[in-house]
Amino acid sequence: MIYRENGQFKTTYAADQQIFTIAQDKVFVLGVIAFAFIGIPLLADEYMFRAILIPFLILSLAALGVNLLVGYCGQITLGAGAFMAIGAYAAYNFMIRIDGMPLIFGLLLGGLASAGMGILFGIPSLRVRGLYLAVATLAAQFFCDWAFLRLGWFTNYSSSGSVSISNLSVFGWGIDSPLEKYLFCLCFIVVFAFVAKNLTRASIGRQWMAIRDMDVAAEVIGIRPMWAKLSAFAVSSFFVGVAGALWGFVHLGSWEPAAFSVDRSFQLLFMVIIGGMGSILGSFFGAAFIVVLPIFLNQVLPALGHLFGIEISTAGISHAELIIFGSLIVFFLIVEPHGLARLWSIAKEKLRLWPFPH
Amino acid sequence: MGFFVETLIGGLMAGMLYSLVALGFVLIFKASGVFNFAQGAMVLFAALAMARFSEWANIALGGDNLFLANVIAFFAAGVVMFIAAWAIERLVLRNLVNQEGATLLMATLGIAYVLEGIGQTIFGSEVYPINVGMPKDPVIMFESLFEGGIMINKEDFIAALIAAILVAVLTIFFQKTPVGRALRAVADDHQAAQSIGIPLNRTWVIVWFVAGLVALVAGIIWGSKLGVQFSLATVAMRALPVVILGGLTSVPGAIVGGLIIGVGEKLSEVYLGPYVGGGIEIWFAYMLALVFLLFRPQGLFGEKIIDRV
Amino acid sequence: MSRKIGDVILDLQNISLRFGGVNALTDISFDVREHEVRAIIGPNGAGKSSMLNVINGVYHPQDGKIMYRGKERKKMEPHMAASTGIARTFQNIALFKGMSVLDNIMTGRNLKIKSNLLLQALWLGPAQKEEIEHRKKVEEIIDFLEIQHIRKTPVGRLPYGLQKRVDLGRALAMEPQILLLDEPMAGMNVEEKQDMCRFILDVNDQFGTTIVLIEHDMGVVMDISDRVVVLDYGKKIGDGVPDEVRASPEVIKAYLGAGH
Amino acid sequence: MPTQANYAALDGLHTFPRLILHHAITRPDAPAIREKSLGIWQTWTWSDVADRVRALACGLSALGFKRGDNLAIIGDNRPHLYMMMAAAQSVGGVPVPLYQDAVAGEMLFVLQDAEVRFALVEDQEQVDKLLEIKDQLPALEHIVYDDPRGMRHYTQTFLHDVHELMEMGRIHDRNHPDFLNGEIEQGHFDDVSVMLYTSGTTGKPKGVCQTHASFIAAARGGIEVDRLTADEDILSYLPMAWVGDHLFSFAQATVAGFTINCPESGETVMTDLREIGPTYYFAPPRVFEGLLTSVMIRMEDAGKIKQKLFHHFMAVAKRCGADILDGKPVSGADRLQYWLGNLLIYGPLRNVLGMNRIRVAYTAGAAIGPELFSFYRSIGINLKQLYGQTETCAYVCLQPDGHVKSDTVGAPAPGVEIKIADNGEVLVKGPMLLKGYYKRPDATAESINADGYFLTGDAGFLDADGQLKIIDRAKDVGKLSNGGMFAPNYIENKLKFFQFIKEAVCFGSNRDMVCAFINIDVGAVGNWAERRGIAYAGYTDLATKPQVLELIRECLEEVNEALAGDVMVADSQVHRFLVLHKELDPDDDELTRTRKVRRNFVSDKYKVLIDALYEGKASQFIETEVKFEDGRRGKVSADLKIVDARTFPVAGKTA
Repeated sequence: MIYRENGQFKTTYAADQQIFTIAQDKVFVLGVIAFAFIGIPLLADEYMFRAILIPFLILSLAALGVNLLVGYCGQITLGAGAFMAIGAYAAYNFMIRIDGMPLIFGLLLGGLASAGMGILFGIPSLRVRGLYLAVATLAAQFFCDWAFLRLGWFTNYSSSGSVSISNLSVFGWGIDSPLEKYLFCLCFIVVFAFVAKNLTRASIGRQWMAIRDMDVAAEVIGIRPMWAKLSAFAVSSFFVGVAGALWGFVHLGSWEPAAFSVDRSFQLLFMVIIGGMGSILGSFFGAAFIVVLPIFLNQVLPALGHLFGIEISTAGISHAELIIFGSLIVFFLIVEPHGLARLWSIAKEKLRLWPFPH
Repeated sequence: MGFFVETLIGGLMAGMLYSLVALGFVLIFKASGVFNFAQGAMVLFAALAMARFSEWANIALGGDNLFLANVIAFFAAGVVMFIAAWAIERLVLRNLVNQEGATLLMATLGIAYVLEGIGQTIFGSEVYPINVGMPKDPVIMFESLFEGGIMINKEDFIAALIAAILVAVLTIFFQKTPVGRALRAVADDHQAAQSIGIPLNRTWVIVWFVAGLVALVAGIIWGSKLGVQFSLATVAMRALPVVILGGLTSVPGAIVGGLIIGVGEKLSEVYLGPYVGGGIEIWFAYMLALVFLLFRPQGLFGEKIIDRV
Repeated sequence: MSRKIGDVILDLQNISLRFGGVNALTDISFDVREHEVRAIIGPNGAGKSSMLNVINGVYHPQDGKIMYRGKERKKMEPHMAASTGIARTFQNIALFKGMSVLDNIMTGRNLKIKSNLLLQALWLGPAQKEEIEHRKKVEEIIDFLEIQHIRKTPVGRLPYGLQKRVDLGRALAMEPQILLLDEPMAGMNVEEKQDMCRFILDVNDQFGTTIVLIEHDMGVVMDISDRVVVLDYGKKIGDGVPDEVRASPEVIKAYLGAGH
Repeated sequence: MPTQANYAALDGLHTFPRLILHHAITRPDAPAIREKSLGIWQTWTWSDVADRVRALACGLSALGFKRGDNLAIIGDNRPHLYMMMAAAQSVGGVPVPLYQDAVAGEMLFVLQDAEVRFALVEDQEQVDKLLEIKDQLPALEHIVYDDPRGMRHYTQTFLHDVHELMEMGRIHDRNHPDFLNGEIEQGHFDDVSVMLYTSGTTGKPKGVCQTHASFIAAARGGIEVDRLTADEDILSYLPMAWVGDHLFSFAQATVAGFTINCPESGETVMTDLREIGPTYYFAPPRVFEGLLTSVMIRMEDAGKIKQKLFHHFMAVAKRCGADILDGKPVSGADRLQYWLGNLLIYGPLRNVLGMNRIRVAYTAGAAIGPELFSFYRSIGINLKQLYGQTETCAYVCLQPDGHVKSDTVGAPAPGVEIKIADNGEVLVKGPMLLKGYYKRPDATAESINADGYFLTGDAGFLDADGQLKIIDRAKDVGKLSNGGMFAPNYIENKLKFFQFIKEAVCFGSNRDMVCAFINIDVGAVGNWAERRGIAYAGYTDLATKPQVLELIRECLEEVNEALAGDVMVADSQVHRFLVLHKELDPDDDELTRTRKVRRNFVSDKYKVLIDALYEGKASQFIETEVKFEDGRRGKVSADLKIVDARTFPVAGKTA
């Protein structure tokens, strides 16, 4: 309905291969970004930043990473949490052991470390497929849980086992207030989102998808499975690692291995599935859904209880949350196995064809 | 030496329990191609049901006939597991036929959450004892062989025994009974099975029910050992490497895998743990499975995957 | 025809391939000359596909050796075969379902894309320039195969005949020296078959590509191929120009036996 | 790149080659031609075009192409084909575009008649056609092809790749730098610029010779009327041999300097149309009709709400859309509604049809139904009609913005004089007239009368505000006994625009009034009847229902009212009619196979009915033998009511 595509013809390949080939899309996305940078800071309050926006941004980044691996390269992982942990702890160590290490480098180095481990734990993918691989990745999860709990070196032998990082700053600009934290994360996510988009529309992305869709054929046309898979693991882990570092540094401030438990891994996978495999946008939808839902339930359930005059205990609420969350996931998988992103693209197609139904 | 054998046997005992849980996985994977992450939740669910039913039954019976109470509770819990199986088939599986593995796996995670939620809402979320009158006292054996003999926990021993029996029963069930054959047929090829008139939906209910019973047994044993509590749900995580090791589709695989993992864990914990700060058994099991995978991607007894061009 | 057939480019000597106990191929030898259209025919289950899989390294024969351009080819993986200029299509189409026709064919250029991950990640000049160069090539192929109208359609939505064309396009994108075609006309209607024949001949003619193709139905093959190898139950029972082969009693027997 | 210097000598822009050079100098980088090829719209700027035209022209001369030679152009709309026209003109030759879908046999006559020495063809397919008839074409010396695909094994030396030709040209140009300028300078506005063959409905096709002057005049006129700029985009998808395409895609494009866009292939025209979104567009009525039907069909499957929305706003558009387009006063409420509709329905609809950027759209070549016509105008597409023939560069009448009617073909275009002969034939005079028919002075003499008017062969008249109405082929027009003009097809067409009326046959030649046979459209009338709960058994039954007769009478009276509006045809109002008891049917020889009514046959066969009509009877029994699909014969009989339709006083005469 909003689309007016007449006259938007392409006279060069460069124009035909840009990210948004339709002017209306470009405008829309730029609008959203602008709003995120200008509008939201004016509207959101502290709670919004802490409880929703910052977690949403960081987890979107992580989900993006997972999606590159699961959605684009077709390699299931249940160890994403571990790579967040690696990112966080690696960055932590870079920061405390190398003084004067700039924050951004610290975070990126964390990501690189995670990427390295990603390659290591990706090796099984060369031999095993699907569910077997899923379980193999759990190995990474449990190993890291253990390592960061038991091997003192990583936590700089902190007595409590929890580590913390304080007074972050970039170029002498302190990142303390939620707003600053939010903007900091936003910059990261925007950049990384475009990087992800570029990768997926470039040769490497096609290699990943080829491996995902039909690995034998891919190999026959000269794609090296090892390179394709391991690069996917590396890039994915890098994204996830950076997200982990942000999670620890910016969102939590001080954390323990529990912050990156296997539940986190599942959570990230949920985001990808519900958001939509093989869709950049989907990662954001998924993250939003998973972040907002519990908060929403927390607000709504007691209210509902009051309505029917039932006093719901906090335990009761958490159980109810489990039930509702679980059933919602199942519901989603049933009605739209391709995730929210698919719904979105269907809607978009409809708009382009409006007023025609097809 | 004695100590080694002791740990070894301890490992075997623990392994048997892993096998029990692993068995649940294998059953369901065989028949419905679903990698059932909810197995742990089912164990918890079943155990909770068992514990509370026997508690209530006991009160109802005036507390003088624990055995009867347990029997009643067992059947009650069985019924509950059947309902669960039926509901799962009805509400979930039926609607997810022919989806890829990842999707189904997610679904079972969803189911897991629901089961945990419901279980704790109905049966409460504290720690509950299960007392099926397992002897707690250890026995000393083979004094003649090793000085000091070997201390074996009777409970473990019986548990292992039960597990062994269950495995035997299931194996027979699968090989001999028509239902079992039907299940195998379904596992091999849904369409084909349907075309020769095997009702998919019913088979699935049955299989999930059986898996439920297995979970119940596992739940009872673990419960009576450690008490029924939320952490039971995580036992699934412990059993995963077993399945991988044994091969997703093989019952004997689950057993052997269980034993290997059990033993591996105990030995590593005892002989390796101290040097690295302990607590390594979880990941060790996984590493074991992982390393193993690299050499035999389809697991010990799993069918080989050949890709045609 | 302007093209002239060159000398032997690929020489298979005493190839034997076994799966477990089963003998898929037994002591098969034949050669392929540059620029020729070489057909491997035989009833279903004669081992044709296995032969192809041996040539491009999907299967590794237990015995026999493969001489490629005069050098013996040791155990090699499919992607190495690809990098030495061997491309192929598949009997039951193996396209990348999640991708558009354009992207599917673009994957064929993969070996020729040099820019590194970082450049691609940032879509920097060189990476983009490369993308565009290859896009040009791919568009030429699309034009060649007359599939402009489905350029951006996801392959999953295409009818069988067109998918086969895209499959061929993907192989062509590799600019191969040897092109292996696995039953290129299987399951096509007469018109589609004619088109496919035309394309195959055009490829062979315009790009001088050596073509090795498999078919179980003799008719088509005899018209378009220079030399034919006949397999039956994993053994070679005939080899020569179409007319010889057609005349050979053994071949006739095999085909009558197989109910052709 | 041509520079000011080497063409300073060229004064005046009265030939196409000079115009091209003019653009190449004044706006070298403006896009002249686009073609969807290899996935993107490849673009040739005016200087590119000038270069290539130069190369082609020199190439032709290098091959021995002489002033006055004819050069056949056969193929789809391709850039090189258009450039070749200008190239031929540059060296004083005459391009002769042919219909690319014709088979070799059909091309033979034209190629022989025009004695073509050179041909530029699109691809192998066309080459093969020419080779097939080559030995019957002694004159044909060289064939140039645009697309080398599949040509590599053609060894004939008279075949040339177009790029090879251009290469020859460039060399030739280097050796004789001022050759081409000289040639172009010799070019005179009165030279023949193109030869278009009329698809001879009667006898063999005739080659219509048009000069630079006439086509440039025609182009200028059109540009002036519609204020066309150099920024227009047009989609060139109609046959190059058709005068319309030559006017729009060659003459006007070259004069105004706007961009022509060549689609990728036949099956991608619709998508290419959507991408380009032309600002200036032509399509024959059937195309518009096809589009409309597809729109309606696709809307059928839309959801309830969407349908409601659609129909509501369509109603709004019907009410005020056209007026808004014509800048007539419209109530604020309607304007608001229309604005909303434009947002929700019309805009998106135009977008999907690829007509969102259209400033001017034309249709011609056949009568277009008022419904159809007003639909497009109502959703904001400035669709207009024009009138003209090959002999007049398709340029006689244009509908000026703001004065658009569905039943006229517009006012005389700038520089065109129109005269109506006593027999009602339309005569035209102006700069756009043909120079003559190729090698057919006789035909030329017939078609242009003593005072230099061209006889169009169409009967028509100028209505109250000076717009031309074409009513019929002149030869079909008769007279009523009172001398009034009687144009059966005109009335019948008007009647057939009603969905309820399938066929109509009017009588009136040398009679005192006009009467009509009607065939109802079973589908439409059937629906209508069902909605009113009128039960019926088959055509005959339905045709005799009083309610149906009533319905048809209303249609007729509407037509009568319209007719009364024009003095010329006012007397042709239908006084009495009857609805035939059977459908006119080719199997019964009542229609031709192309479903044209065989007037005389019908009037003989149903003499009784005609008599009844004119004797003023109230009803008449009739029985007719019919052939059924399965070949059986049977009889249909009915007692047909004869209905009197109200007639109206002629607008002029009353008061």
